[in-house]
Amino acid sequence: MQFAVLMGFVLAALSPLLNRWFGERASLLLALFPALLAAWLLSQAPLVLHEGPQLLAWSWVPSLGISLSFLLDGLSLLFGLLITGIGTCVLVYAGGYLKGHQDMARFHLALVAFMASMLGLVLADGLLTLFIFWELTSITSYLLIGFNHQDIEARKSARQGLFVTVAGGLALMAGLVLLGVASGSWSLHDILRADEDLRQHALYTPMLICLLLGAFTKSAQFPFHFWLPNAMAAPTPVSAYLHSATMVKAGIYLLARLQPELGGTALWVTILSVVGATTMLTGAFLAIHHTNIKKLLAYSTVMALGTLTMLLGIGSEYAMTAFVTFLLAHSLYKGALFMVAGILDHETGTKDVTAMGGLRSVMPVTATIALIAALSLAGVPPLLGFIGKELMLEAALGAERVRSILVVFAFMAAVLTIAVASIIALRPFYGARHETPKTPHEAPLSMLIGPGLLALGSLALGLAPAMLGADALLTSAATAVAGEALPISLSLWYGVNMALIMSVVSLLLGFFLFKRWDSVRGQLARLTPVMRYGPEAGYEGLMNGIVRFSEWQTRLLQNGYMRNYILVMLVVLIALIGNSILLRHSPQLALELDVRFHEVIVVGTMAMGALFATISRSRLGAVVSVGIMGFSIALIFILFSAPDLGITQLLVETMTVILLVLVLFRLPRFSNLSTNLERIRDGSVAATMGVLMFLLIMTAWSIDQFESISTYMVENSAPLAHGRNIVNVILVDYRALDTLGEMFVLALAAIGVIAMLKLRHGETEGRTNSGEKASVKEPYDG
Amino acid sequence: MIDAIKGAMLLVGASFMLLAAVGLLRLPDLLTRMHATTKAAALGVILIMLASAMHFAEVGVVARSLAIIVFILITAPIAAHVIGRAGYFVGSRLWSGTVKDELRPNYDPLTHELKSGMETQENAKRHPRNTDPD
Amino acid sequence: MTGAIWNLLLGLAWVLLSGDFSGLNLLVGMIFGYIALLLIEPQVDGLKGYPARVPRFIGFLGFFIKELVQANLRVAFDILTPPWHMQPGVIALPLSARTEMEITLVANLISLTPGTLSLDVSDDRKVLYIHAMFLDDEEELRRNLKEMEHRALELFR
Amino acid sequence: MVKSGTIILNTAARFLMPLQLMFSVFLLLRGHDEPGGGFIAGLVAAGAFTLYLFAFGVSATKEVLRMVDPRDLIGAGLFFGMISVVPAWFMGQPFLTAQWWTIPVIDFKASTPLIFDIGVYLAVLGSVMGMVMALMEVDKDEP
Amino acid sequence: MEPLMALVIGLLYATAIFMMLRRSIVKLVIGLLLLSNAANLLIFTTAGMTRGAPPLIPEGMMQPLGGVADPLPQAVVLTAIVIAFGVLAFAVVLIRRAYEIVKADDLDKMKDTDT
Amino acid sequence: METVILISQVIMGLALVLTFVRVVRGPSLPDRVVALELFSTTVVGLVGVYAIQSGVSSFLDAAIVIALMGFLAAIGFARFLERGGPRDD
Amino acid sequence: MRPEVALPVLLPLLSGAISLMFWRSRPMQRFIAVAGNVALFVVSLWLFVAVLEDGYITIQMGSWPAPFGITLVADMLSAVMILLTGIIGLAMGIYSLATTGRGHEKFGYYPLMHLLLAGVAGAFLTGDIFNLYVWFEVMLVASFALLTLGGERAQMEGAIKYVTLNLLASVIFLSAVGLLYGTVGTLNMADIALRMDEAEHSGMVEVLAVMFMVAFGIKAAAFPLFFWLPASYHTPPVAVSALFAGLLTKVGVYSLFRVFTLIFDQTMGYLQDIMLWGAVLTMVTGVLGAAAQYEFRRILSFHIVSQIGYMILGLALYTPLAIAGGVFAIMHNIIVKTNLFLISGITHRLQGTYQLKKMGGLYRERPWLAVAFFISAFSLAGIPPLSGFFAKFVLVRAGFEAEAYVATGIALAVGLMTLYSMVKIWNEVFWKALPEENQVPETPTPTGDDGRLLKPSLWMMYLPVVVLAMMSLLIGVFAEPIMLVMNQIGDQLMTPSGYIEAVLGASASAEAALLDPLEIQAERVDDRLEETP
Ligand code: NA
Ligand code: NA
Repeated sequence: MQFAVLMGFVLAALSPLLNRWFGERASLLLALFPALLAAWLLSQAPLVLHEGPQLLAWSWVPSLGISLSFLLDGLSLLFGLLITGIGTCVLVYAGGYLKGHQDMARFHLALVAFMASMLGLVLADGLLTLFIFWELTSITSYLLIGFNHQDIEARKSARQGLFVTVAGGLALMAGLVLLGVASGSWSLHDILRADEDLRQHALYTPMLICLLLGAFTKSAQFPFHFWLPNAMAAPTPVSAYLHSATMVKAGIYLLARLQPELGGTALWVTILSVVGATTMLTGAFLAIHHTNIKKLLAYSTVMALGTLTMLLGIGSEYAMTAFVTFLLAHSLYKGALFMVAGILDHETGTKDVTAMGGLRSVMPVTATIALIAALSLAGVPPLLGFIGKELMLEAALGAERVRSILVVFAFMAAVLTIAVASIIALRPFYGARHETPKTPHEAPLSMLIGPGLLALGSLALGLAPAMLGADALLTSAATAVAGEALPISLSLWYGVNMALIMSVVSLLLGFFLFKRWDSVRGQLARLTPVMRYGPEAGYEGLMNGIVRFSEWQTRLLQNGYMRNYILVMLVVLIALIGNSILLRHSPQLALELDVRFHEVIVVGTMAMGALFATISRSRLGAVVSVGIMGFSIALIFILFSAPDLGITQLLVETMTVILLVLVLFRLPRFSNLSTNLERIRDGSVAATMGVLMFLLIMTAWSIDQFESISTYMVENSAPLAHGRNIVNVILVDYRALDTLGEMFVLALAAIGVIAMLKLRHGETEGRTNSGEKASVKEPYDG
Repeated sequence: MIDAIKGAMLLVGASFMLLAAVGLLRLPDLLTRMHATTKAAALGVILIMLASAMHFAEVGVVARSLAIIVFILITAPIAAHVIGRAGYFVGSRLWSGTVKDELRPNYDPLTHELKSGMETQENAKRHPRNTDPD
Repeated sequence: MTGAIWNLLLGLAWVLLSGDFSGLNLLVGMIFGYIALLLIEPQVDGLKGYPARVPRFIGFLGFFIKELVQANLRVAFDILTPPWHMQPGVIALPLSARTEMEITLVANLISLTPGTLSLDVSDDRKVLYIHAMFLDDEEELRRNLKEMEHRALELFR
Repeated sequence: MVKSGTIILNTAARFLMPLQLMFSVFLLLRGHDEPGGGFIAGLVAAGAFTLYLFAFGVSATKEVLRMVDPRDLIGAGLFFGMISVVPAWFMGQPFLTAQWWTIPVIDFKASTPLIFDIGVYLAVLGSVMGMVMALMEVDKDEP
Repeated sequence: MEPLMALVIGLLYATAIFMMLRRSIVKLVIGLLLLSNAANLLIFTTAGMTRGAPPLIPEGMMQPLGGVADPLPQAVVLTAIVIAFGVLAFAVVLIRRAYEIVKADDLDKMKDTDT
Repeated sequence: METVILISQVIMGLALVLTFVRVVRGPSLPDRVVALELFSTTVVGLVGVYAIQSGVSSFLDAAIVIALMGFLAAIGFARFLERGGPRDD
Repeated sequence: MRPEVALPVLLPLLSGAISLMFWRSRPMQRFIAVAGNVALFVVSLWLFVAVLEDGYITIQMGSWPAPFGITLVADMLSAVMILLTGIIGLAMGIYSLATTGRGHEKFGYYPLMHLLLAGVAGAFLTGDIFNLYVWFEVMLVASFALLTLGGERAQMEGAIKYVTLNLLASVIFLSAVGLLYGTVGTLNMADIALRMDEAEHSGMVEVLAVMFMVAFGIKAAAFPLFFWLPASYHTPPVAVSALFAGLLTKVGVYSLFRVFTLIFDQTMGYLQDIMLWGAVLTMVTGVLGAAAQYEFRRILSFHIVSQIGYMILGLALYTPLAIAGGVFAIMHNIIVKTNLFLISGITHRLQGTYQLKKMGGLYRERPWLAVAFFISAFSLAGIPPLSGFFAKFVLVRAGFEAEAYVATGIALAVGLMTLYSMVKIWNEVFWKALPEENQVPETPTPTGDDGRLLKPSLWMMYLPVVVLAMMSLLIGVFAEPIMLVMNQIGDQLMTPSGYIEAVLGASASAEAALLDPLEIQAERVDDRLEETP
């Protein structure tokens, strides 16, 4: 299995080659991959259904607890089948939809990689493997959403989707690591079987919040839902895939996966129910704003995702059953409807439903498919969607917390959904013909197979769930979600109950709404100014705010004034040293003074030289003082037993003065550029540093705890190193490596100097890479 | 005896150095200051080095002391010449008590030509310049 | 030059032979060497003039030291006593020296003598410009300088 | 601007440079026992050439150096330095272990530290010379 | 001696830093020069200073006669001096070139690469 | 002897101070350079005395180097002036 | 005699010297450049394998026993860093052949590159604190020269800041070494570690620790000491930028790791928090700095700062796992950041600019370049399964285990901001169509720094880019063996007695074991790690 998933990535990488070799047939060829996987998963189904979860262990990074193990149980089987099954349909469909597109290979690459990632996500047993695949879906979906990358909207949408999901991903990572740390295991299988109750753990709340943030962003829950409709910038096959069975369901999958271990607490139930219900209503409400068929569908997806979350929050037996059923039903009809939307777009050249009409005559097959799928969406018997909706309403009615809200929201959502379903299924195909940018024809077969199969699935499973094994599959999935066996069976008829009544009423109201849709839209248009302040505006504001803040911060810190840089560094140093030597500890001073007159003089000229160099208004006067200081230092070295040092200092000082003189020739005189206030500030920093250095030197000198290693050097210089000048022996023998480095330093400096002086622009013509200034400063918009 | 000579040489030598310093400080213009520094200091070093040669009385040390004397005798006048010349040509102010300047009229500051001045003896009288300090 | 080298070699040979490696012994060896060279001078062409140059050199050294000390004292006196007695000025001294080596030697000697400082040589090398501290008796100064130049040039000619 | 170098300085430089160079070699060779060594010697030698540069200018100094560019000196110096590292390896000792050989006829003690010091000498000489010459060269080129 | 040296080295650090905080590039380089001298003296001083006993062994002997000054800081300082020389030479030429290009002895006119 | 040495050191110390005063007072670059030159010569003297005082002749090596190389800085300054550098007073 | 410890330093020194000797011959220099870098790569591999076998390898240079001579030490950390140096050196060597102009070659580009590598290698291997200073200077001066090579205005302006601020750091370093010697009388780091533990004046120990922290902090470009980096790294020729970006700041980070695990471990109680928040602020300010930029290399430069924060975070958390994570971050960043700079060079070659606004269309035109960038950029942002993810994950895990929730949380958020910048580049340079006003000729005439036609050499630019991108990917795929190495580094660094024993011999380490309070802590953490399978 792992091999198969990894093969998916290899296949993705090979897709450019396949496209080159097989041209347009590559789509079909690649579709074999999910098809075979689906077949394999089906073959595994009996095993899972009868013998329980299967763990396929594979190690990867054991020292970090990262394994590539896969866990096959009802839930992952259900998701796996959806991913592969719908994936097959989408690939076939895409072959027709994008026929002749120049970027077909890239599309295949991203789509197959996405498919493999998604499959890895739902099959992963390791917490981190799950996360890795999770992030891979974000990245690959980024590529898919931005497929029309030359269009700025596509780029923006792709980026938005990426940021929202990756931001959530980071929270998820934090949550998963906390989960791993708290449970002591990185394997879902182990965690789910462990006796320990994580709900009591101290880290439960932060962990849960992190995990929920991850799930909610991915699954477009309110208030993170805005990225999903924008992701409609992707080509339709992608939308069909991402929104029906995959991407957005990843968060739902995660919640379902964790429900047995983390669910059921007050926190869980409240958050999931409220967020789910809100999302559901928001999605449904926003859907009817739009005339763009893809947006309509996208918001209805948001609604469905909210519903699923709400069901997980409710957590009852009904809710679990409803969850798996609704999940399956939604995947099937939403996949089909998106593909229909794609066909319409493809054939008519517009996505606006109000611009279409009466297409049933020219594209009857599409119309039929659309009708079946929309009926499922609307929850009309005998379709699977009906069962899902019944169970959903039932679950809402049985909720333990915030029941009234849930019921009201669910009912309203149902009404709106029916309106949406009607709009999609009826508006383009019935009524009068409209002129469209392209003359519509029935779609080619390759584009009809996918939606057709899915619509058929909706119908068949609705009619006979048990017969097709869906019953068993869903039971098994629900069991995995609930964490305990749920002996339920699906049926079209549960008797006349509250749910059925609500269903019927909603059907009527929904159809009524559909009839009045155009005027309702007009009314809603008045809300537009208010709608501007939604979460999306918050996201945009946040991003712009970050950019503005960072520009401000960069101007503040990286301001180009070097003295500020130096000042900051010194203040840090002073603060740290001062804190250590004055506040936390105290300096050690031994003020015994043993000096000779001429020594004081020499030290004095040295000090005066330095001082005069700073205050001199003549730069050459400063250079001469520096020279005096250097000679004084040389003399100090000599007076204190370092002849080699004295000579070197003297020679170096002479050469330095010569270099300074040669260079100063080209430079202007000193000028006073700073204000007195600046001078006082700099002076105090400098003085503080000076005092600290004084204290440190005194302390280090006073400490007399250890014998120096140089005793050995003195003793062995003549006998072992055959040299009587111990300093020279150190330089060329004991510590020759230092000297080796040192001569290279000098050589490097010389090379640098020679190059700097002699290599001029004339000799490096044609290179402009660094000459540019950052003149472009407009805010970034891509 | 030898100690006395050494001591005297040291003291005199050191004193000449001080003299040079005093002269450097007191004398009124660059060129007169250079008179003080070059010779007095050289003499001071010579005396001190002779003392050290006597003190150590070894070939190596004597040779080194003599080397120092020779080097000082070579380098001091060259340095003096170079600085004095540069200082003069870039217009160091001469002391107001300066009585004569036979160079100035023979020097062309544009071409840097320096004539021998054999033919212009009569111009040798120094023309006071308004840049000179009082 | 050959003579000086020979003299040094003979001195060193003396030191080696006598086995006393002190400075004083080297001096002794040099003196004996000089006497030896004095004796064989007529036979060896390369030695022509060397023995005669030595006393001249010693004489010059004495002259120079005398000048040095004398003039130094005069400068010292003027520095240490407040009113200035000096009458500084720049004079042109016609040169007898011709080669670069000679000019340099003369100029440096003049620079080393207190009270005089060589400023520059004219482009035609005929005149040395000298800054002098005491121009109260210019003729005397010129005479002294010429004598020094003469004595110095003698050493090389 | 006054023309650079006078007869006096030129003659003195011509005379002093060999003296200083000789002295630098002296400092180099005895550095292991008395004050001196590669750095000091190299700096003295560089000083000698600097004096010559000041007196005669860059092109004349280049003539004195014949085909030798300061960069050659740097390269040679560094190479010498690296050469002295290696002999120990052939003796199975860690790098930089000093090897001593007595050259029989003149009883001269050659050693890797000496080679190393010579490398230092050349590198220092070449580096300082390179810098000073480059500075003077561009000064000459520019108005 | 060391306390006096410590005091003066403190002063050296202070002057160096003051110079480095100026806007003039020439002052900056002089500041760097002072700073490296201060550090060298620091090493020399902290290890302790000894009069008249250079770490030299008289000819023909295997050990120095009496105690000698610590040679290790001397070697270290020597290395540091030469390194500082190289670095400063580079810095000096750098400011020359910078001035040549920017035509101002003012660091405030050299902030294009930051902003 | 020790006293003599101390006295000479004091004298030369004073000389250093006076020399430094000239560096500060200037007024022009050549004046300062002359002072620098005198400073280095005085250092040679001090080192010579110090060699006698400590009895370590090796210090004379330092004096040799100063005597031979100390004037280079002055030459450098002179070149600076000759090439038209400002006298800075 | 273990030559492999010294050869990574000596070989580039030698090739640098030889290259200088042949400064007149361009072909010779190019040959030596590649040969030398191949040799360096081979010995770095040799050293790595040897350290894998033996744990620690030392060589006492000049046969002088430690602590009297200079010891070169390779532990796992050093070996990994050296291996990376070898890899990056080779990549740069090849890349430079295609990008270096005649003028640059004539004036010492290749010797400078060799010697820079030598300085880096020396810093990684030396066991002596002053010798470390020397190698820092070798590296620094080489970088000065490389930074200014070409002499353009931006280079000079950037270099003034780079030079000054780095010299300030050097002087702080040197002063600290001086005070250190005055305090403990030794320079050998293992010996210092022993003596520091006995030092009676703990105030001085702490002062030394903060001085080293600031000095290395400046070199590493940590907050608020990083100013020199964004001011200069985008100015030199791109190969130089890449080399700097990959290796230079990491030497500062390496030194922090080395010094604070070996010598100043007893001060960590006090300094840990300072370091932790320094690391966090480094990450945040760096990543925000990048968000404000619209020039390819400036974005990358600010990101270096940000990434340094991650590495220091590993040190500040101060557990074996955190150290492992920090080193993982170093390794990952060296490869990825170098590669991003190299890619910026190719894009510049293709479109003649570094301004994002003026670029575009490369996704379609240069798909392989796009793939390489995509991998590197998303690796930098910590997207799995690339190298950056593992670095981030280990740090996050270590952070949570050390209960540093806020800092770890911020580290995660910074990852998102990194993604922001990388996506910005991706969208602008690769996805966006090339702006009309900046249409380059149909077949761009690729030019080197000297303006000559260099079309055939484009593969030399692609080769290292592709290899490095592959490495980022492979590090992710083969994370386990790498993690084993990183864990070994974590263990080695947190038990300094091993290092001390390797340098000074077993008797010294017995002493050290008694004095190692942190060993106990390390064991505690180990136990906790073992509990989790
Ligand atoms: Na001490
Ligand atoms: Na320790």
